[in-house]
Amino acid sequence: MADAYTLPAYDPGQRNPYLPYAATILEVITETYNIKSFRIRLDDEKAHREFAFEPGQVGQLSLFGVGESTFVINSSPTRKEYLQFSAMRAGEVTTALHGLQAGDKIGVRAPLGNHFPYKDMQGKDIIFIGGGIGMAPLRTLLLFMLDNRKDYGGITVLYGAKSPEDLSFMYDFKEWMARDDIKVVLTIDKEAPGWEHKVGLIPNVLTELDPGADNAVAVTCGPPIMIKFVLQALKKLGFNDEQIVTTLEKRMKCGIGICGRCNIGDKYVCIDGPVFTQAQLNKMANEM
Amino acid sequence: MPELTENTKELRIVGFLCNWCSYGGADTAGVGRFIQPTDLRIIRLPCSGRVNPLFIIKALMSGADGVLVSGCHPRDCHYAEGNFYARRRLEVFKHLLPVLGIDRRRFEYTWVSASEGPRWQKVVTDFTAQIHALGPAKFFADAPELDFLKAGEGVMQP
Amino acid sequence: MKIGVFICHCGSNIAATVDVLKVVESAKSMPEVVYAVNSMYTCSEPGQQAIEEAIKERGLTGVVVASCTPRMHEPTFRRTVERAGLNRYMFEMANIREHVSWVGKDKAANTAKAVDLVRMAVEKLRLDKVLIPKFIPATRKVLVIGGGVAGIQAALDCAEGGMDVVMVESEPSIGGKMSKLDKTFPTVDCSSCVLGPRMVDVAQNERIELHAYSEIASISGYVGNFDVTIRKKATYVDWDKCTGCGLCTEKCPSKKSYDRFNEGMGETTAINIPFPQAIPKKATITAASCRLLSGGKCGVCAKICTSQAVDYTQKDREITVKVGAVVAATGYDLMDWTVYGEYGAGRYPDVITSLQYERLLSASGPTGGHIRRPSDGREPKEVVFIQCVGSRDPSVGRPYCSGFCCMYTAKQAILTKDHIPDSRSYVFYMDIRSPGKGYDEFTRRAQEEYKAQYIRGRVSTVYPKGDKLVVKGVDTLVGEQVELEADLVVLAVGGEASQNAPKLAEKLRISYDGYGFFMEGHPKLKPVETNTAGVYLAGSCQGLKDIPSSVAQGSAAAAKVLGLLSKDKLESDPQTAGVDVKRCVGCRKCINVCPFGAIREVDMRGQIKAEVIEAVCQGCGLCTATCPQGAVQLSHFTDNQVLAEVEALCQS
Amino acid sequence: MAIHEQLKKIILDTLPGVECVIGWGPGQDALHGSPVFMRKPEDVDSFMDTPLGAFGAVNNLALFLPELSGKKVGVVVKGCDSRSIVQLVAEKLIKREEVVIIGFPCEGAADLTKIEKALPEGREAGEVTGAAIVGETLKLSLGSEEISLGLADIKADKCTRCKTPGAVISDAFAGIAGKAPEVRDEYADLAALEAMSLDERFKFWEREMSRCIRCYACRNACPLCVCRDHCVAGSRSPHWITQTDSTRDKLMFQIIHATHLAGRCTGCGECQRACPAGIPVLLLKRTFNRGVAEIFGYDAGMDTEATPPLLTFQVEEAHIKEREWQ
Amino acid sequence: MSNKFISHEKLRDWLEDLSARFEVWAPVNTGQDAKGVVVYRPFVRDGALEFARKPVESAKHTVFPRSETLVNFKTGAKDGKPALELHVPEDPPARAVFGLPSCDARGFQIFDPVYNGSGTQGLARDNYYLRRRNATVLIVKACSKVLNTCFCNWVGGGPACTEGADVLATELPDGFILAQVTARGEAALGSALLAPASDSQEKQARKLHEEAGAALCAPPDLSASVSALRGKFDDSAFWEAEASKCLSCGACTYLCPTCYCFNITDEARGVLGARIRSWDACMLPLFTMEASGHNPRTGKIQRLRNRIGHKFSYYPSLHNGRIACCGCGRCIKSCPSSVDIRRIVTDAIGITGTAGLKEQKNG
Repeated sequence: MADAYTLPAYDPGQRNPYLPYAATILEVITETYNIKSFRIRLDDEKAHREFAFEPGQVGQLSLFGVGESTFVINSSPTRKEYLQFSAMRAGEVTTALHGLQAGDKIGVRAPLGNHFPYKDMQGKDIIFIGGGIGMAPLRTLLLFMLDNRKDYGGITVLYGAKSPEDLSFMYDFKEWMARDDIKVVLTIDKEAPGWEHKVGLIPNVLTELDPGADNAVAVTCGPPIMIKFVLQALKKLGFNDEQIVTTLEKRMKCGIGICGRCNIGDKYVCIDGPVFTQAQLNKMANEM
Repeated sequence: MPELTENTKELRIVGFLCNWCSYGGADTAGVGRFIQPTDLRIIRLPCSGRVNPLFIIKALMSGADGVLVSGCHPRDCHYAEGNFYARRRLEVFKHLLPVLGIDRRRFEYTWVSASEGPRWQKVVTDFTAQIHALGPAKFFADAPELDFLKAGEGVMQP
Repeated sequence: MKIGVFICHCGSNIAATVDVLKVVESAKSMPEVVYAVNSMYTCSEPGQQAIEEAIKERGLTGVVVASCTPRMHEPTFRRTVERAGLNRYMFEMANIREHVSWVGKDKAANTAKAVDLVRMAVEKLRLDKVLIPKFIPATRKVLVIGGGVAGIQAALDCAEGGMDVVMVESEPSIGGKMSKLDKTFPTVDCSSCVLGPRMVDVAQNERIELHAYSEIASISGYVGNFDVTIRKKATYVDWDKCTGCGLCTEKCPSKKSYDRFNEGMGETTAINIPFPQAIPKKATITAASCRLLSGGKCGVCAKICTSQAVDYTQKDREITVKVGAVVAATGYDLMDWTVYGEYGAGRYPDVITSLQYERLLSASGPTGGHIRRPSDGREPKEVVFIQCVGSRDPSVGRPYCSGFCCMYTAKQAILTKDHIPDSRSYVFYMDIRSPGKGYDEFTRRAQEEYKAQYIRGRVSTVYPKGDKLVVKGVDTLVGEQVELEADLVVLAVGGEASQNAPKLAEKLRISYDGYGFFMEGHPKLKPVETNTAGVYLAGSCQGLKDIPSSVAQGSAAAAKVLGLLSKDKLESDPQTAGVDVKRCVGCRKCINVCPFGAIREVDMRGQIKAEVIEAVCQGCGLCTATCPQGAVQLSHFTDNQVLAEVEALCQS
Repeated sequence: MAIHEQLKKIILDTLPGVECVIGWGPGQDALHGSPVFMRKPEDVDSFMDTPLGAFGAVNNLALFLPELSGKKVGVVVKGCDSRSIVQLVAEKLIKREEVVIIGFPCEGAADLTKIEKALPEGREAGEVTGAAIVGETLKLSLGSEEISLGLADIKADKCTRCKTPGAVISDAFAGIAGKAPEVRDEYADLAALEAMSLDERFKFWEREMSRCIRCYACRNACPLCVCRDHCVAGSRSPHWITQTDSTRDKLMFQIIHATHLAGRCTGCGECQRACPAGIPVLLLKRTFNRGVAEIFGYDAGMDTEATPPLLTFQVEEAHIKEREWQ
Repeated sequence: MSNKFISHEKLRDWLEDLSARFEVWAPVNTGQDAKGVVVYRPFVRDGALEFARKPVESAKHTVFPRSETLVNFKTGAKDGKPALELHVPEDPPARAVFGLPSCDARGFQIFDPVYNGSGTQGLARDNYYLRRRNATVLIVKACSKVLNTCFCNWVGGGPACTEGADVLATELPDGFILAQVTARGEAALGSALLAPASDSQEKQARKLHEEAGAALCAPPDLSASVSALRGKFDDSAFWEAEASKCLSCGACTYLCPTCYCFNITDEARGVLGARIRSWDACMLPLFTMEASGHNPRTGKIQRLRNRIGHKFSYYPSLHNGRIACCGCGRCIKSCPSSVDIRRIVTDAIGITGTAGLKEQKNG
């Protein structure tokens, strides 16, 4: 037959990308009134040991009977005892997730998506700028860098939220602030009793910090309005769009570039992202 | 009052009762030991006005053989007006059943007050007899769309 | 969720006809159930302790108890789970006693039914949400609408309880119908002597702010937080300056004004004070009769007033007050008696209403307490009373009994004899309705002691004959035609709902019945509440009643207000409806049907959204059944919960 | 002047005061009209410029009004379309003052399924290459073939029972409104279904609904389905229907749709027209329309002041025999 | 290998014969009369097969079901502790689809690279699709006539195009001539009921193919669509004009042979449940609605832009210029508002495409 078309083959041996790993929740950490972190371990010990991911990759957490939702794996690939995900209560899945306790079963499909270009960042100064739940994706990269500290230059972490009650990962920050090889700045929007750190909006504090743009990369994640002003501030500080890395959130279902809903023009956030440089984003369709 | 024979196979009858009158009436019937057929199970709602007529068809299409709604007598609604709205909605909804091919006697609505234990007994007994006379409903009973419930037939995964 | 299920034996009440252990076994395979156990008496001390321990030891996050009716022990078990640290709303009951073990004989069937009910409760519980009651601040002030005896009583009792009161009365003086009465039954004591001091108390009480000659323009808000706009009608007299000396009323040249207080039995001046005991005792100008205000020349009253209180330029004005509760005590109207053409009502001057007769009897009335016929001023000797004029008469749309006419007719017959010893009274009646303390004795006294002649039957016609009126009727007891020649005919006109009642009800968002009487919350158990939180009823606006009943309701309404506002903040039952604003399209259907006005329209960034006022929501769920897209959901009775219950029943 | 020329003049006069005027223009072929949004005077040229003219003005343009609320728009309406507007106004879903309603004496609109049915066996409407109305016939070309159909035979059923050929309300009217025809809706379509046994009726729906592809064109074509973007068809809270390809759930959605329209539906039939699978979904709505007419004597879309009967009540209901059972 | 022939009289015998090895699907009139709606249904001997009128729906669901179970699960407790079991449904039976038009078969070729994990370099292949795709034989029926909404020739197809077909069937007055196209087609043709086709039958078939092709207007050049639509992305006036009349329903996408988007939802009753994949549509607002309430494609304008953009710009830019449309015209034919994808694309490119049939006279 003269037909040149080859039908893609069906390989039953390949792992089914829709089948979650069964996992058990080890610990639930209440971060804020609407954010909880979940530390989970795959039930299949071998699968857990062999589970490999890169900082910035995401996973789909499953609540059977409710559905799936996408979260960044915010533990570090260098620390393997558990996978950590943090969820802000918003929709059906996150609400159900917030009802879970240690010992409960959960499904996880991971790793999905691309990751932070951590190799390209080697030898550079890194400034992390996180707002609210946006600290989660930064956390994984930061933990990874701290475990490979010598590969990177100066590390500055700027993290802010509305009020002290809205700050997550305070257990980490306590530890990080005690270190002398990174600089940590916390800020809140308005004065609060007992607050010993900065007060002010993140973009303003960033401008005040004035991290040098030379040989530096800014990694930022947070609510859209914060990102908008952080980008302006970074531009003023001399960062070009190649030096700014961010990670996007979109409604996802399959997580493997098929189901069709997370596209921005011809880019799929679930496979081409979620990590993008600002330069990449500038080239993409205006449909965020 | 029609009597049901002891060995008649039970049918599935769903009752939507308002909390204040009819649920109380069913309680009163219980306190008075007014024996009733066992087919009917009661879903407690605050008011007959809470009954979305779609609950009725949902029950019938999910496998119920009969649906009964009971609320406070008109003018006695705990919430003043709920049963007035219910009356209109349920009455209109009745028209749909025969067009779908469902015998309209599979659904009735009525009023039972919290004091009317004997009346509740009669309502349940008569309605159950009415449904038994119609026999089991067959709507979508073995529809393939419920296949997704057949867990365990596929390949068990680690 | 970790669910624990507790199946109660209730001694043998349940266990005799339900296989409790089988139910326990079945419960163990239900979704999210991690613990299931039987219990001899779950509601007992050890039974409740077992629940508390299981919650703590097994980390339960939800509890199902299968036992008796939730109408009995739901509050009990909610407290139990709360003691163990659970939210009290993470609890469901399955009624396997009243609805199963007590009404079914077949143990196997009962057991299967009990399992279904437990499964249903589990499925419902899985979708329960933690609910936390909200506290809303409340204004500790009450609005009393109507200054009749019921309103006065409510206002005084509220003030006595430490509550600030705003009283609004549409007439220039408070006092209501009672102030027009001469004497009251069955004690025949002087009406104004009883009421007068209470009216003075209202005027003098520092907690009571009185707005007479005023109306409710609008009411918005909800329980604890009503915003009331009061329209103060123009009196053309600055009441702050008016001393009530009455000089103006003596000099006013326009003396042919209709005398409302005296029911038209006399005439009054354009500027007047309705009666000597009026509260407030201030003058009011009836614009239509005033020569100056109707376009002529005059100005006498302004000239004569020593305190320069007269102000012909005055306009209606509106003031706003914030209150936490409202008592409606708007009383009643006499029905339109002129529909009885056969009685000559409205055509023959000597056919009068009972209330007009009161004014003739009253020492403060137009005749100084002497009974004189309106036509010629002659003292009547033969007086015929016709009862049930506008009561118990479906032909005029008044099938109900007004309740007080039998009694006041008896009183008027007695008073007639007192005033005119050689007079004779005849009373046409249908039945004598006199239940009440000393009431029946009183009607008997009228007949036996005062020789009023009671004739059981209806009057067919009244027509004039010379200076007399011929009353034709039938005595049904003897079955004969009766024809009497009377000097005066008094019609015992029944009451009807106040003409403005429906309008006010709409402002208050309360219901009214087919006659216009306000609907109480429950005919037996909530006689002074309405279905609108924070709005109460007193007196005849809820249904016709006599003075003692009106006063009792006034006090009852006051007790309700004092109870409601005893704290600065009101706790609201969290089992209310809520709107998912992401799904609401602002179609307003829920707003239209809510019986309590608990849903309002809000503008959210240019889009209309519904919003539930939690404090007002009573949790009926009508909105949830109405919203096409399910954006309004009633907590703990959500669509998903009912659907889960349906599926739980139908799948098995 | 022909009606459509008069309409064009009215549209041109209306345009300066409005965002746009919605009317009918050409569709993909000779048989299809299509909504056209006229914003500039030159847009008006294509108004009704189709072989079928007013007879091809099938779309109910009231559909677009709620999404345009806040803007003043003009809309050309058939009598049935105007009823949708009346109903939208009565339910305060649009503001009367934001709509300029342009009516005309409608003589009925085409039903494409009837045209297809009238074609010889095996032929379909998509083969039509040309059309023209000559007197009371529609002349169709299918390639070289010519076929004539009587207009009366291919008129939509709703037109044959229409009581409001002119607009119920309008701000401008082209031509002269004829007298309301003396027709009675006998619900012959329902009667045909009701002639079947209960079992047959159920099988009928099972068979018809099995074709449903869950595209929700029925819903999105309904001028009264204003919550279509938040529809329970796709929600999980509430979770009335699953996303499975299940006939049961497909029928359930139609029942939900009909129930939500009970006492509101004006019978415009757009749901059924829009259905690509040719399912007679209007029948369910008409079941309620008939019931509502029987119980409340109410016809939706006739009075902007009316309250839909299921959003109100009477303490004593004249036509509900609630105690008939027990 | 020579072509086969099956007479109309024996067609059902052959399909029945096929049914022993395949679950056979074919177009069936499911309506109440001769002009009832034609859709694909599993073959039953007394079914109302119809080949004269084009099926209203595409054959997409024969390989990509409207809903399918991805994972069955059983939750609940074991020994007082939460437990979880997961199961994957077994392989579906082999299928043969008889009588689908060429455009429907070509549609699957749009699916293939995506479901073969093109975006993940094959790391995440969709086995649910692939196993059905490989187990399905497509017996395309060449179109003997074309409709005024057909434009397969614009996008590289034609009434008798063999792309995507395993067997090409052509209906002659007395039966079908069957030509094997792929190796997989052989499995369907191994039946004693089939006779060899005669030369004159072959000739007749070729003539029919030519005639049908000739009825279509000459195709415009769509090669500029990728850049043209990219350029129009921010032209809101353009999209508003094109989308005003759109109802934002899912008819176009669900009827489309190439629209491949889906949703994943869980359904559960008690402790049992399933994770289900069901068709979804970018024309529906909930498709991209995020939990926060934010929707990157708020209105029908953005949604229509995505549908057109995906087919004529995004997909081709990712898949060697192949347009993700097979020109079946169903989205136009069944659109309640007559939204015409041909016009939007040609408008965007700035060319005039003569839509429809050669003999057509619009307006």
